[in-house]
Amino acid sequence: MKHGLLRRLAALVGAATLAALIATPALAVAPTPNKGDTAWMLTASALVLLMTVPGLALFYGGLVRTKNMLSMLMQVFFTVCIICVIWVIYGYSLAFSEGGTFNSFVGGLSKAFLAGITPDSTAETFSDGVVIPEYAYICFQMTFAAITPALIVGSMAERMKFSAIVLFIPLWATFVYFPIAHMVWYWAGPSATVQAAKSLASAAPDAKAAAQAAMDAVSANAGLAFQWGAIDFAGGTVVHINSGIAGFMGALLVGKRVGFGREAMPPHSLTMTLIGAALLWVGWFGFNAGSALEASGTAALAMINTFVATAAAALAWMLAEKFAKGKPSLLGGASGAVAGLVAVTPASGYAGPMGALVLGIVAGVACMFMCSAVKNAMGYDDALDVFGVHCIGGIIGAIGTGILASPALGGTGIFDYSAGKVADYDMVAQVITQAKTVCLTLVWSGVGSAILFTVVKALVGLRPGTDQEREGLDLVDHGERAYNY
Amino acid sequence: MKHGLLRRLAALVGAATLAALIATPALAVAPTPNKGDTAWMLTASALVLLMTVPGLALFYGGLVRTKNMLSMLMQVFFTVCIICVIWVIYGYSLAFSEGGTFNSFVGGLSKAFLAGITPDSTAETFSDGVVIPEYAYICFQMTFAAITPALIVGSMAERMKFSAIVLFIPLWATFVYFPIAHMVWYWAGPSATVQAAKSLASAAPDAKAAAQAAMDAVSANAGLAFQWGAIDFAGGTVVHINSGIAGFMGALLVGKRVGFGREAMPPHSLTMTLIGAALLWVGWFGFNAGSALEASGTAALAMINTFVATAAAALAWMLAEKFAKGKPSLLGGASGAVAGLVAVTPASGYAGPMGALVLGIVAGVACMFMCSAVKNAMGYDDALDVFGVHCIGGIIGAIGTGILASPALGGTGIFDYSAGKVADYDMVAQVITQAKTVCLTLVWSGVGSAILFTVVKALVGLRPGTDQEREGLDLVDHGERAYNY
Amino acid sequence: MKHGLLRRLAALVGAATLAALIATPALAVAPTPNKGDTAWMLTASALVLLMTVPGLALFYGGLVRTKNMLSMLMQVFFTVCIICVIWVIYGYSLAFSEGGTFNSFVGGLSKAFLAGITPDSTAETFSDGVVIPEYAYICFQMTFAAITPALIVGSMAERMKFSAIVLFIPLWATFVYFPIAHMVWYWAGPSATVQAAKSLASAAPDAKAAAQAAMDAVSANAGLAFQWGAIDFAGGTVVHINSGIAGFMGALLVGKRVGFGREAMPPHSLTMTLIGAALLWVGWFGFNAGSALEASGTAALAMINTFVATAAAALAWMLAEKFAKGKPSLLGGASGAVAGLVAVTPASGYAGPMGALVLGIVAGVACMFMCSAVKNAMGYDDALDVFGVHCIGGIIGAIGTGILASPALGGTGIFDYSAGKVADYDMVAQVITQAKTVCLTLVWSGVGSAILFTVVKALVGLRPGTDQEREGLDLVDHGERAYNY
Amino acid sequence: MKLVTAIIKPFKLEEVRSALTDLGLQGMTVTEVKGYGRQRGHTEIYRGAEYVVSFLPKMKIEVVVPANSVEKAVEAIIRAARTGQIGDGKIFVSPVDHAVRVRTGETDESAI
Amino acid sequence: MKLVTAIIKPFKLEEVRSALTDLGLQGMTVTEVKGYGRQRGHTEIYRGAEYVVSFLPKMKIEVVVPANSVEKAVEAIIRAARTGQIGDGKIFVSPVDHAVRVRTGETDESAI
Amino acid sequence: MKLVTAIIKPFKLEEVRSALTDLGLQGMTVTEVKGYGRQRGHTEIYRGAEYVVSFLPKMKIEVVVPANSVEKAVEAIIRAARTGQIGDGKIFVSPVDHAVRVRTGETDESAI
Ligand SMILES: Nc1ncnc2c1ncn2[C@@H]1O[C@H](COP(=O)(O)OP(=O)(O)O)[C@@H](O)[C@H]1O
Ligand SMILES: Nc1ncnc2c1ncn2[C@@H]1O[C@H](COP(=O)(O)OP(=O)(O)O)[C@@H](O)[C@H]1O
Ligand SMILES: Nc1ncnc2c1ncn2[C@@H]1O[C@H](COP(=O)(O)OP(=O)(O)O)[C@@H](O)[C@H]1O
Repeated sequence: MKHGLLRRLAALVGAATLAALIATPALAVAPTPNKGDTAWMLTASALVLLMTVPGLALFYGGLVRTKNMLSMLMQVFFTVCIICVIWVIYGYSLAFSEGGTFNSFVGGLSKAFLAGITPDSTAETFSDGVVIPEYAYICFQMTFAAITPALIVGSMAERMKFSAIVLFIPLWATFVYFPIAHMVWYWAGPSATVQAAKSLASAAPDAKAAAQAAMDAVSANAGLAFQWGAIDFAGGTVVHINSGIAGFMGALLVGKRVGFGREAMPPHSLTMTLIGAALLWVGWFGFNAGSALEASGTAALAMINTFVATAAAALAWMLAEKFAKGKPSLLGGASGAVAGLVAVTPASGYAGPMGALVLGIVAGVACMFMCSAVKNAMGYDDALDVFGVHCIGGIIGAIGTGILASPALGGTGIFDYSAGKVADYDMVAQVITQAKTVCLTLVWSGVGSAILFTVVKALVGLRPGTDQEREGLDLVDHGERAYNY
Repeated sequence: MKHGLLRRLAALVGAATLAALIATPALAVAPTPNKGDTAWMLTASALVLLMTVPGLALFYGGLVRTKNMLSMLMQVFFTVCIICVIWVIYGYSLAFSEGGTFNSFVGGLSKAFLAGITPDSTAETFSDGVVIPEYAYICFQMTFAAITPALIVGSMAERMKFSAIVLFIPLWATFVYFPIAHMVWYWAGPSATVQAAKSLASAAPDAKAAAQAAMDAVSANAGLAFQWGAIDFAGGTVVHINSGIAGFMGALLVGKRVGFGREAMPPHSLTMTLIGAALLWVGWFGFNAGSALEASGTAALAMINTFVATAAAALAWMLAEKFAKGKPSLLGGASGAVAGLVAVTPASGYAGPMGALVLGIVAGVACMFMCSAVKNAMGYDDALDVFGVHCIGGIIGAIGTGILASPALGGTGIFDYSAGKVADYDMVAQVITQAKTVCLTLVWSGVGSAILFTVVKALVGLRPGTDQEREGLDLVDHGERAYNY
Repeated sequence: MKHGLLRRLAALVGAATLAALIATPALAVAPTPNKGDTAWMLTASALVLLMTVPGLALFYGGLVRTKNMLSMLMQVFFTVCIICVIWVIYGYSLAFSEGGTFNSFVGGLSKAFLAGITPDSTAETFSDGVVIPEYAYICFQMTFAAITPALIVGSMAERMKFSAIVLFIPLWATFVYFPIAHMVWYWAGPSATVQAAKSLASAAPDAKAAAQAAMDAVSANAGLAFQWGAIDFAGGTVVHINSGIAGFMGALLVGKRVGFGREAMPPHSLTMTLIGAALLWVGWFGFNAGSALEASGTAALAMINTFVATAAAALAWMLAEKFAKGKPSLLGGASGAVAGLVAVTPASGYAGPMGALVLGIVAGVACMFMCSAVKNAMGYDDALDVFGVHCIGGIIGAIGTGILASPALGGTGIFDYSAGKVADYDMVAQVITQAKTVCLTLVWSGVGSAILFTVVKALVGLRPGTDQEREGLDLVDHGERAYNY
Repeated sequence: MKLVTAIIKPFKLEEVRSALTDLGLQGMTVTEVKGYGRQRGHTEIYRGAEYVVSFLPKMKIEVVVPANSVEKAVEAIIRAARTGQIGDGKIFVSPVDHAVRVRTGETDESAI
Repeated sequence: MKLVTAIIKPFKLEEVRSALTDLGLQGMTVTEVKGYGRQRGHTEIYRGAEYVVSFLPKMKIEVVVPANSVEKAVEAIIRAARTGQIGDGKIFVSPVDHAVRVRTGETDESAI
Repeated sequence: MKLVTAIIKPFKLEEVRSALTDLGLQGMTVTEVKGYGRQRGHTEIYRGAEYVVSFLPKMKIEVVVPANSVEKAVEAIIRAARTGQIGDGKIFVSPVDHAVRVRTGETDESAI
């Protein structure tokens, strides 16, 4: 549950004293993890890996031609592996530690090599006094860092050299993902916030200024978008818009596939694509409900929203297809499901189930329109529709979250730690904040990705030769074939 | 854990007072969920989705011919999506809310659109004072509502139009599944039951009649079969007999596939079928052990039974095949596993592991006999043996549960809430109750399904043309192909 | 968490008294399971089944030729089924009950047929006073017993008769797996150990001798390798070395495949192999993190190590391949991942993440070298490299655990129950103990397997005829084909 | 000797095979092929992309027969393979100079 | 009548098909084949095992044409299928005695 | 020029290919086919359904050779493909009028 009410803290702090005091009974004792939370977070991490390999690998792999199947699997698999390694070396630290001067944009290196972390270390959740083992938190966030760049490779499918992927992925994670994750999700945590608010409220008149300064320091110890007050429950912005716009840049800079628009390029195995889509759905429960960081009612809310929005979006896409083209297709259903999953991601812990239903329907229809009409009109070759599904779906979700989080629409509103209760909801302000964060991500990731693709092109080139592309990346890049029936 | 001892409550209530008092220490405070339970229920829900997509979709899909693979996947996937949506709109309410006049048969609409439910709402488990977040309960039950109609489509595989499926599934869920689920599983819950029993026990002589009336009201606030005392731990009746007989009706009313009995129709990919069967097994732990609604010893019992019965049934089917046909087959093993899973479903929280072993062996051999000898003799075209495996396996399980729940056979017996302990076990009475419930389900679902198929036939027709059927439903219904190698 | 400090207990026992007393506040009350632990262990058991079917079945199946795909799936599936059955009949008892005279080598039959176990029975974890439902423990250990023999069949893939498998697997489980599991993992448990240590510490001078004898009895109530002090967190020795050497014997005794070295035998579906590898990874979290038996920080440590070592080994194998052969391959990546998983298995709860990183790199390179250069030089036909990956990877892991468990290298050290704290770490001694245990396993399993293969050969023969082998085991053994596209 | 090549609808294979064996023709070789002709194909749609698939699955049966059996064989195939609908296929007859049975080295008519 | 058999690179199929239909040739039959020739294959490596794969994927197009259309057909195929690089393939022309349309029983030139 | 068509057991492909290249025949085209003949098939059982599968996997090798190489080629194939067991396959020789190499336009013997 990510939220951003810190800037309103000072105003509310007086009234909040009592509530805060009740909520923090025993300040002296370090909290220990509840094993139910730990069990759920371990499970959630495993589920997110399942989403990526085999989930995403198959979803993507099924959509390419046989001769590139293996390269698709390899690109996703490689991405997961390299990210796991750099995550423990410096990624976690860049994303989730205090970053000093650049703290608004990126973390520091104090936790590089996971320095100082033991099985007894804990990480705070979104409830004051509730913690989970830090290793569990690192694992969970690692899987997010792994799937995000893996999403990108779908845009350049069937034509980007493996060596270019090998170079691009760690660069992108370093310069785009870790900063964006820090900007949107990093904050000082509930306990520091509640503490500072309490001190301020109970400060003697002559200590007010000092307490206020401490409060401000805590509020400022957060990523840029978090300070703005952006909310992104499970990564609509950080994961989907971020990867979607990067993929779009990749598709433009790498160029179209040989034969694009002239030769038929049907998916070689929609069976694999369906398996992948289903595993994405199953794993996404870890992604969304796990983002509660607790085995709580909020996690259950995220889960039901993930069921409902996905189903609604799949049905919406199929129905739209039925009207537009005469037949509902499995690929449509699977694509709709993913669009729904993407859109509900930022909203999953904030919207109510009926809100999720509406969100799913909108995402299903809009993404279907993007991936057929708009894409065909514009003529770019985003091979697996990373832009149309993840970027567009992510934007719908990010903005939609600002709307549907409203308690008036069945949402949960945003919790105000200083008041110890849900704050009044200002929908217009929140939607504007959401839009600002969307723009920040589009610009940072769009520009950053374009630069990185250009660098990689200069260093090793992006594409194989035409003959090699015709032969297929499986043989050319990896010397093996996906199938020898 | 479903049980039906309410009618015996009054008699036992005197002796039970003390136990009940001890078991309910703090009546004033609303219970909060244990996070371990919540963690397990979230996991279990994800597992049941895994069972269905991709599990069941692949198990079925592998068994059809290539040209119908995609239609099979689509029918299962569509079923899951449409049910998720109608479940939150009115399905949950029809199945699990108080139904007023028709409460014996179906619930009401008080929880339509999940009205009034928040992340803090809780649902009772089978232990007094133990609750889980209601959203978690809704998710878990949603997955049951989704897989049950999805099971049916296997019977009419390769020849039923998608438009007919689109119409049939929501109708069937509404008129057959929700009522049956209500009849077998709906009850007032442990806390009301224990409360009423306590009031009755401690009532002053002049208040006895009123207390008795209250007790009777609680007992009557349950579905028909629940009032009878039927036990069905995880849905042998509600899920398997229910869908199995519906599938049988479908196979009869839709008619045989073109070429049935003349052309070879071998499974196009037993690899997919095995993947599906394995995922069914894995996911079924969520289904069975999740039905305990707690992360308890009973859940662990359900899990071990699910291991043992499945393994035993797979071995039994293979062995029977070895004797009958000379070779044990993978399809036999996989079919046996599913038969074992089906049979152990109602018994999983009641039987002991040795009981589960026996149950598995019986189910493996009996279902093998049904799917080869009997089916061939009768000549109906139940394409994927939904009747032979799910209906027959379900009946074996339902009756077997009445036998194996007996503590004398290593079972758990049935818990008596008023006495606060396991009741004396009357095997003959219980088997009769089980048989009654089987008959109720066979009639309700058999007749209901026949009517619904007839209605759908009248509205849109059930089958494509012969040429279209030959070309395959993938191209005809969905305009795409499962494989383009 | 398995460990072996019992022999040092007596010396330390004086200083330990206070700590032990604090750690055991309420001796009189039988501990009840924490539901968070139960939730995690249920999940972990499901994950380990997922590893085996479909995980391992697909990993192996993808590597054989089409005509043997189904036989591969069947052999793994059969193994799981038969082990589940014999595990509840006598396997659990042989592995995890007190064995009387032969207790150093194997357990007894007191728990045959799971006698006396109910949903309320508990099993101790590695923390004094922390228990889980015994059924959950039995399920978890059952899945280990199932996957271990299933690993072996890869060595003799494509040429061993199904009837020989049917005979060999239960024999091997009985005479090799159950004893080795007992030798390495069976012990009296934390509570008895702590109790005895406390009694000894507080014994009056005249009672010292008796208390010491009691302490010695507790220490001696453990398997041979456990008494030596070997540590094997999740089964590097018990599972991987054990099955790896058995597979090696099988490959030698069954002989080479017809056409080996002359005909091309490329994997028929690396897609399936990748799915399998990914599910192995996902499921392995249950395997390793589940071996903590609690939802604890140690479980989270095991999980992060399982992420890191696997990723590092996959990258290492690919990189080594890139240098040795010019191209990094998907099969290389997948093989490396499995090698990393194998190597980190014994170390997962002892090493730190940086230790796991190094361990993964070493395993990736070393196993790659074994499976190409060494195997080709020696010319044996270990069809799916069970020896090269599991035995070699397991040995690297077992020895590496002795090194990396050292707190000086970021490891956890070994907990000393009598002192109630982590003991001083003697790396040389520990490595020697690890090496002894490796040798014990190599000899017991190597010799035992050779004998059993010989017995099976005498009884039913190991191989089909040459023509049958050419036709493929699918048709010959099972009368069906994996694919009918 | 002649080679009779028939391109037929896949689901007619079994009937054609038994029609030929009824004639005493004991061997044949079958290939899965794709045919293009008057019979129209279908359109496949994958997200934004539509493909007109003009090649349809067919079975090619090749059977080498003594010259005097050609007529019978052709007639048998026609009878078994005809549905009367477009796309039923073609039969081509072409010359074969020699035939040899690999196993025995027998040649020509005794080889087939 | 003649049977024109062309073995071409797979991605040239669509171009060859339209070149032939432009000539008014309304039918053809296509088979996926593997070709061995001057064009060299590749090496596949699976763990310890290396395989030299010398057979490359090709498409075989078979079209029966009236004798007087052979030349045009051959030229059209060459034009459409040529990339100028090794492995472009071959065209073989061979005699056909008869042709029959299964659906109607029409024979020879009216059958194709 | 002649077309030599050999239908052989699949696992003999590699041996036949090297026997032919040893003769200096540098090209050939291979198709996976199903054969029906004296060699009996097998029965497959799927739950209640039994299917007799009478078609067995075979490889068809097509090689166009100069007329004077036919005999050598046939002998080489026989030598390489024979196992002496039923189902070893057949070799058919048929006439070819022309051959063209797509890449260069070379014709006839210089094209093959
Ligand atoms: N000239 C030809 N050469 C080779 N094959 C042909 C030719 N014409 C048709 N065919 C084959 O015959 C099949 C059926 O032809 P089509 O024109 O569709 O129907 P019909 O046989 O009823 O006239 C085609 O799919 C193709 O495989
Ligand atoms: N003598 C032949 N008989 C049959 N097919 C041949 C023959 N020679 C070549 N081919 C086929 O033609 C294809 C192309 O031949 P190749 O020698 O590689 O290149 P090119 O056609 O440019 O000379 C081969 O892959 C093979 O399928
Ligand atoms: N008359 C025929 N025309 C075409 N192919 C044939 C003919 N007879 C046999 N074949 C092919 O030759 C293969 C081997 O024939 P079969 O009778 O089984 O054994 P054998 O070659 O030892 O006599 C068959 O599977 C079939 O593909």
